[in-house]
Amino acid sequence: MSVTYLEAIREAQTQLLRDDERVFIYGQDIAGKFGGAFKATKGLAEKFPGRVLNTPISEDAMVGTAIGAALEGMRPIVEMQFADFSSIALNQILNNAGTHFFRTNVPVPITVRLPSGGTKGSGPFHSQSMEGLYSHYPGVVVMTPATVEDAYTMLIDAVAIDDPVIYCEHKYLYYHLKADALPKESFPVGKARIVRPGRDLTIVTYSAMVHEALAVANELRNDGFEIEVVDLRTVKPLDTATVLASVARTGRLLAVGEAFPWGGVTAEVIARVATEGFHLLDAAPARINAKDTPIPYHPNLWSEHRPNRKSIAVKARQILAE
Amino acid sequence: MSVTYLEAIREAQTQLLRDDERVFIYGQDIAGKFGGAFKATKGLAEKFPGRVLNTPISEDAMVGTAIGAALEGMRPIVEMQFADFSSIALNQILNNAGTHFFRTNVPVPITVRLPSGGTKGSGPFHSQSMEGLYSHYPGVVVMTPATVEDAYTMLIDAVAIDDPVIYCEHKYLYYHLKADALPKESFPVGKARIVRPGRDLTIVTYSAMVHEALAVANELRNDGFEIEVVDLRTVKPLDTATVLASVARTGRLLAVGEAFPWGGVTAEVIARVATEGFHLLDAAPARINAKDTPIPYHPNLWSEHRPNRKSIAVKARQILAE
Amino acid sequence: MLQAAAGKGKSTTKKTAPARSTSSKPKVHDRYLEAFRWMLLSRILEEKLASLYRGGMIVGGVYLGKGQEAVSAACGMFLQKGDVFGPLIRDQAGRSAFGEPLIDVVRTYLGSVKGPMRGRDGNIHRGRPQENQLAMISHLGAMIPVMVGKLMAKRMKGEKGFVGLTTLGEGGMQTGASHEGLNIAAVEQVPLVVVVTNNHWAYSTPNEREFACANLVDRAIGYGYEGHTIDGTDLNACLEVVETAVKRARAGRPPQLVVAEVLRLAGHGEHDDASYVPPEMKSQPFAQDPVARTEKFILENGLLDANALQQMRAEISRQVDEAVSMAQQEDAPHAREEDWRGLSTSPLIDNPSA
Amino acid sequence: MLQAAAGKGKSTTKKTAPARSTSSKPKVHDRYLEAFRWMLLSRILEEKLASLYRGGMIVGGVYLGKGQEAVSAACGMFLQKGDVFGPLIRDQAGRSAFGEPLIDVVRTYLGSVKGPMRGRDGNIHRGRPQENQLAMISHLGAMIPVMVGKLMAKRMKGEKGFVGLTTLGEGGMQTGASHEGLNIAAVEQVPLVVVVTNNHWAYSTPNEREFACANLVDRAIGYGYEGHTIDGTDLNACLEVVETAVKRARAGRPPQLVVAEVLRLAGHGEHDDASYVPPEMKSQPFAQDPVARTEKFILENGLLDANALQQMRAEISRQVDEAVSMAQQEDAPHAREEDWRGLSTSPLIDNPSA
Ligand SMILES: Cc1ncc(C[n+]2csc(CCOP(=O)(O)OP(=O)(O)O)c2C)c(N)n1
Ligand SMILES: Cc1ncc(C[n+]2csc(CCOP(=O)(O)OP(=O)(O)O)c2C)c(N)n1
Ligand SMILES: [Mg+2]
Ligand SMILES: [Mg+2]
Repeated sequence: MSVTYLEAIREAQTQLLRDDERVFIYGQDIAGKFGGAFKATKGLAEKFPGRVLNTPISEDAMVGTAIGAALEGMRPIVEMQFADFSSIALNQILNNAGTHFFRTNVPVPITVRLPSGGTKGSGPFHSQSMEGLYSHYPGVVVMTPATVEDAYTMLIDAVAIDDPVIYCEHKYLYYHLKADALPKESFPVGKARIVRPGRDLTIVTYSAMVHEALAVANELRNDGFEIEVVDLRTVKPLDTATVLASVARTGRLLAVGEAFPWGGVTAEVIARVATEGFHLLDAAPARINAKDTPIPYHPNLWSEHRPNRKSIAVKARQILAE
Repeated sequence: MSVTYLEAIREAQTQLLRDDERVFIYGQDIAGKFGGAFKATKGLAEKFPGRVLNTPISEDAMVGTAIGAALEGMRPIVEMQFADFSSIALNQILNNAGTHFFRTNVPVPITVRLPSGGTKGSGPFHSQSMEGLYSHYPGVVVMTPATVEDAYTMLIDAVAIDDPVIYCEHKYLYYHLKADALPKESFPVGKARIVRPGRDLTIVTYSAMVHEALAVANELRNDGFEIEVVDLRTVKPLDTATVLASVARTGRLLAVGEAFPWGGVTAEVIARVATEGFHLLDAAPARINAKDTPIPYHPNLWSEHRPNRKSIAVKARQILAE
Repeated sequence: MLQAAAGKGKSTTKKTAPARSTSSKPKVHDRYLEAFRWMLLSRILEEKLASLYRGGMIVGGVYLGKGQEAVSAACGMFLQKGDVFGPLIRDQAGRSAFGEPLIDVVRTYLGSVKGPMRGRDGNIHRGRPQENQLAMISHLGAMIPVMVGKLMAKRMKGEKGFVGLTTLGEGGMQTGASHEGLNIAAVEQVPLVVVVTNNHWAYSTPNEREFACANLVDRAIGYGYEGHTIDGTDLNACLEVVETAVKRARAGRPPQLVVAEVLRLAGHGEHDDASYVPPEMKSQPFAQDPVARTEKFILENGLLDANALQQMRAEISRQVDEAVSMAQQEDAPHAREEDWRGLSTSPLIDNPSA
Repeated sequence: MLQAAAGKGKSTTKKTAPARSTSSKPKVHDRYLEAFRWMLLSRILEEKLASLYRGGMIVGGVYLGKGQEAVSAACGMFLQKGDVFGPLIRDQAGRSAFGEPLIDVVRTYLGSVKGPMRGRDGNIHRGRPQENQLAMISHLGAMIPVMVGKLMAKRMKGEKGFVGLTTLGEGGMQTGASHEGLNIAAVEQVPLVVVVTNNHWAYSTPNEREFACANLVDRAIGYGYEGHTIDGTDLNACLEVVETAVKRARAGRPPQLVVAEVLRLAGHGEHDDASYVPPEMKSQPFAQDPVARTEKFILENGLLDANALQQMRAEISRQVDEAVSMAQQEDAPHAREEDWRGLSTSPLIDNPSA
């Protein structure tokens, strides 16, 4: 038996609905036989009547409603059809959910699922990676699972957390990524994971780019380089300790992210290492992001717009040569 | 005669309306005798009938309307009542205005004025600094004037630019900052300015924090330190060359911003210097931002939430001691 | 506990309270007088806050409900234990009627650390989410879907007979958030009452730059709501219409939209002299002062005599003054004692380098 | 230039074209046949695109206007030079009627670098802003205020007699962006027609989970619009109502809201089998195929005979095939030749370190 990343998300939701009557799922086209634009809730509406609900095209109200339900003791999961449409809900997410605990001492346990990242031919409005926007503001936890196992356990964790969680699931991984089985135990929430140990260079990344980084690590092994790959898993909080410990071992840092280049996760990773681990660095740190334009539609352009194993490998070799 | 930062903004708008018939101003409560929540358009509706227009409370539509007018050859200026309310317009700003040139080859010359930053007792929804959110995405220019002169010339520049400009004006500076006269010439768009030369430490900052940095530079001069203060002026594009040249002189970097700490301008500044100017650094760079909570209402809390000359001085001394 | 602030605990006492007038319709007069008391409390409290504001004693701004007391009081009065209230900035009367302690108000304005928001947020944003009074954010319209979610959750939990009431200004009706919230409430068929007070101004912006329909109640049909209009200066009308709307929502009818017409009888906030309001407007019927109008009705109909009225006023003033002097002696928040937590889950608090 | 795609240049030719039928009402029949031609072009073109999609030849998704051709064609037909069109995803008929060259469509779908979006954005997002055809973003409702701004600017520039028409699905009516845009249009009193096509589904979501009013035209009064409804499968009705609405807007009446009822006769996109549509719905009156219905009317009323119809079909197919084979020979965009500019102002392009 094998489980895809998407099936892991569906399975996590199945269990959450089964085990916790406070959970319901709210989103566009998630109910009925249809089960969501990506089928993340396929079958759930029938199995759990009244708890998987279609909404009008009203992202702002979807999140607002979830906030209200959370204040009344529920644990709503909101599915955005694409991360990109959450821009409409950004005000509810950051200014309402994200401030409520600080202001009133009452937390808002909502989980907002964002189908994120680029896929072929999806263009500027169905490809975005929004973790940087949400992480910049206080009051939210931002998860970016890279593996089938994490997709599963972190979604269960997300719903258990009393604070708002933005759960960024990567659309490219939905079908491409498979595991043999779902894990029984979860890695601690908020901790980064060293997915491949090394000694020459640390690549810090998350979500789909973890797999590109691993491919580069494999490739460069042929040249005698041992690259350590750190999967952040959660970009806010960002597990600085694990990153610093890795850089302490390798002396070199490359931060890789699929989002836009100005600010965002890679800037934050480099800023933390430069400020807190400056003397650990034997060479200038570097970063690779998408280009600073909207995400192009045509696959020829898209595949160059985002970081890929080729561009990561080139940069990694540069750092290693320093 | 003296001119405040707010008067400079009003004067720039007066001239723009007078000299360029494509310009109109669109916003809440900006018309009539009232002239805006902060009076930035006081008197202009009477002077320029039909060109300073009150809108419904509809930030999203305000920006959408400006985009349409810009496509028809106008040069609209949108005033948000507070930067914080632009969260409602973020989708139009980033996904519509910010993508239009790349997608269609037709630029969108709108200027969105954001009364930004903290003032006493304004709380979580009337104090935000949003330059980091907007800069993260492609397709927009983000200005953060720190002086009366820049407030004036940069607003005129903003309207002249064919692309969308987010003009972040600082509310604290409105009345507190005065100049003798308005300048005849403007500093080049997109260039940072060394507002105080030094040799021991570079403080890179922008907007209201420039003045805090200058105060710290004055204070530390008594101890024999010469601090160079770089005012970014425009945070996107970010003038890396000027920053690097300064760090080359001083060997030390402190980035200061009033926004939230995760990502944002200070992370981007440090990431650029660490990646492109690593060998220029004689000590670990550092940054100071607001705290990672919503902006508190009570002045006792607010004054500790934001960076201030005390916290900047402490950090500067630490870096200088390294 | 200060009496005028006794709050929702009183939803039962309401029925058993002795008639305060000699009228032959004690129940009706009772609630009329109760409403008036909340109106008067709001007026006196706000006058005090305004004077403290002028004296520089207030942290932040002061936004008055002057002119809206009748409709606001009505909003709080028909809600029972288990119901939810989502007030906005001009709802002091409704907040008090719903049960907000007077001391909460004063503490917030005076910046006491004991206030419900502990100095972290202020004044009109205050709320008591655990007592079903939502804590508004500034972005207008954002609280409507929050109310919808509260009501959906109650239904999911099997509660019955509850209702939610939320208020909005005519300006706030134009935000996208309001629209999405109003619509989703109807789709979910939650027991909701939305009371929109058209006070003819959104800050300095008159109706004609806000919307283009004849009356905002014309929005009701397009959302699938039942619509009602009221002269918001007429307390009897306010009580009757809001009561009807609340009853209908409670009985499972579609969401209810109530539109009340008044004039904002103060500046947008106390920093604003409202000089943009044309003098002619002040003699329109909707510009009547509801407190004065109600007082007149009470005297003319002998519900209370001048003496009793004067006593009520004095009693409320005393309560307000007591609350103010209590709050004035309390500590302000201190940055050192603040734990600066943006999340309730301590291990997940991020520590960006400084 | 391919004839069926001749476009807005034709707004004058329209009046002078020779009658194509023997009817005694040549003008009416003329435009009926012209509309039918756009409908047929849309249908044939989209069938071709769908088949290319199944063959894996399309970059991205394919979203059909099947079932909406009559109302969409009407949307394009009454616009003149200087008017503005803001189409959405199911508006191939209207786009063509407004003047979009057929080759533009095909180039975009086939990923030719010569397409109007040069591979940077695709398919339904294509537009020609300089020819007054807006380039939609995905976020539903966002284009309404853009249209308002276009119209305000034209008025400011002193233009006269222009009108803007924009379309929306019934699902898109529920977004905050739509609300703000619809309202601001009325406040600004721009000459706008908004055509909402209720095709009974927003992707897989049925009407009852989208809104709760009887008919979305009930929103008109609340915005201060004039409202119209149409059977969107009846071409005559579509032409008459849209013509009236456009005329009224052009004459300075308030904005016009037209709500057409149809059934989406395809999946949401070609990836979707629409198995959630209950079979009963397919026999409802609104589920008629407008192309078939129009064809039947044409034959029954002798506007064209079967032969002429067949010729029209063949001619359009030939044009579509020509365009496809032309676009298929064109280059795709190349990353190396792309200048990766997010701004038009070169000196202001940011260069974050890589
Ligand atoms: C989305 C949003 N934009 C702007 C503001 C700033 N603002 C605060 S109150 C106000 C006027 C509100 O008018 P109305 O809704 O009629 O309420 P009133 O003040 O008249 O009671 C404005 C524009 C806001 N709070 N929210
Ligand atoms: C704000 C927003 N949320 C979600 C989507 C994703 N989406 C694309 S089309 C669609 C359904 C649209 O339904 P409707 O407006 O009725 O148009 P139709 O497809 O039926 O023509 C959805 C949900 C979107 N485009 N915009
Ligand atoms: Mg008002
Ligand atoms: Mg539809």
